[in-house]
Amino acid sequence: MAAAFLSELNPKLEEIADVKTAVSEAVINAVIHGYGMEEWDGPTQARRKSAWIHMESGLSDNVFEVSIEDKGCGIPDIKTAMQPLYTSRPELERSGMGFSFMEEFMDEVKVESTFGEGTMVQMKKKIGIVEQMEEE
Amino acid sequence: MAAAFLSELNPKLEEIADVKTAVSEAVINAVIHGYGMEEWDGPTQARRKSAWIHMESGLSDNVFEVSIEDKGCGIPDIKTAMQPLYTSRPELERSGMGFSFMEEFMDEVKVESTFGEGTMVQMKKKIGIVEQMEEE
Amino acid sequence: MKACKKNGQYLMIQMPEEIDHHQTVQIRQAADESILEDEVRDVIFDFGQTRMMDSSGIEIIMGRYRMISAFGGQVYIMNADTRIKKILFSAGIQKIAEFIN
Amino acid sequence: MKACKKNGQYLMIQMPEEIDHHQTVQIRQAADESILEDEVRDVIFDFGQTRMMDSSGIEIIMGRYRMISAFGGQVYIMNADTRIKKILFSAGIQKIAEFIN
Ligand SMILES: Nc1ncnc2c1ncn2[C@@H]1O[C@H](COP(=O)(O)OP(=O)(O)O)[C@@H](O)[C@H]1O
Ligand SMILES: Nc1ncnc2c1ncn2[C@@H]1O[C@H](COP(=O)(O)OP(=O)(O)O)[C@@H](O)[C@H]1O
Repeated sequence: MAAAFLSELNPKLEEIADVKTAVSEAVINAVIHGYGMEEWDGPTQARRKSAWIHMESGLSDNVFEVSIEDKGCGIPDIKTAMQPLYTSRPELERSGMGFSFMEEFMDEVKVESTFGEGTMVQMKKKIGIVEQMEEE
Repeated sequence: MAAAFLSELNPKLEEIADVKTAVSEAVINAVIHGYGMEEWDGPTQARRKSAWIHMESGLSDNVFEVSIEDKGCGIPDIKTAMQPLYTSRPELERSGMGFSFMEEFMDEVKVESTFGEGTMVQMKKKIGIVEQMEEE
Repeated sequence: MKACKKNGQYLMIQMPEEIDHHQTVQIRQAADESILEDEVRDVIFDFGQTRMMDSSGIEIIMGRYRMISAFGGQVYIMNADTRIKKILFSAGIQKIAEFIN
Repeated sequence: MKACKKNGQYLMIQMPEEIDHHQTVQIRQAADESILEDEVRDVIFDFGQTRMMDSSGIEIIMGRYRMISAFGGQVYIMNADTRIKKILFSAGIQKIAEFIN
């Protein structure tokens, strides 16, 4: 989805990969941590549970914005959660680098979460800055 | 995003590719037809315009659902638009197969659109049906 | 582009694992340059690595066909798996391209 | 799995173009089977085709390292481009894996 927007702006290939990586981290976090889907034992249980992710992404003024929202378990302590290498699920082979990668690849990352209610990650990145400056 | 959900259900690889294809068609339609971004001449113009896509996807009762919504130009005649090979943009090398692929790969496709206001595509697909039957 | 190899009059295009609009924009640019500058006659699309494809995969084949068929060129499709073949057939690509193996 | 090749004691894992959680689930399964059943000692990850990677790429390397280092095995990383190298370094992978070329 992100790539669809960005490719129209002739961004650097790196920028597309950056955005894809950051979005991928946030979405998989919603699925694995928010809804704990790694534990759903396949279709049988999926029949009894449900999980929704809300994603909004857009472009204005050369800034690509995306927000990823889940109605999962929420994060009790955002500051701890965002520390590099921190993971609440080491048993799942999680690296704890998800938030670090989002911050590394995007210009801005904001996390809002209410424990027991859900999480929203909002990210921004300027795209195609080089061309912009050349044109001015 | 779709793949993140689906991979937790041990679906057939085909099912993931089906969903990815259908979502890819709907998103690129929003970008190209809805917002006409193929004509935005890069970052300069992007600074003056904006484009937003709203995507919601979820899983309940083994059914994967996704909706893709834009606030772009809308479709004047949905019936014509959904015909195989119909495209309003042959000059862009569009195949006119977007809606056909969505219908081929998903179990259900619903399109709502108001000319001048935007378009919403809703799609559903049952996932992992084989396992579900075996388990019963 | 790394994905294009020229062998005499052939242009061989290695298609990516996932073919969507974004990928085809790049392939198209590189392919068209090659077709025009090097006067390539035939184009071979190698789908050996491809697992997912949307309709932009159809577009890129049809577009190249239009460019080269006027000069007697031919489009070939190689190594497409069952799934990709099904997609290509559902769009009628067999009418304009020859499937090899 | 097609992406794994065994050469003597080495397991060579061909990483995909885009590495995300979904892709690594599959690679992990195949790799672990191979490591356990065939008593592979060293693992080589070939990133030659990889253009995009999220943190699941880190996880799969660290996990395999944990499995094989106990038995004296070593993890190697091959053909990573500048971008992928930067990502791997930012997670400290150079401390547990050797970069070849
Ligand atoms: N959407 C979410 N819902 C609930 N918890 C989350 C969510 N996203 C992240 N977390 C928490 O933050 C921690 C750190 O996340 P991250 O840096 O991505 O590392 P990892 O995913 O590898 O654990 C997770 O282990 C989890 O406890
Ligand atoms: N989100 C959208 N907003 C406006 N028009 C659309 C949208 N999606 C599809 N259309 C219209 O429907 C037509 C058919 O779409 P499709 O079957 O996907 O073929 P193609 O994208 O190759 O033109 C498009 O050419 C366009 O006119």
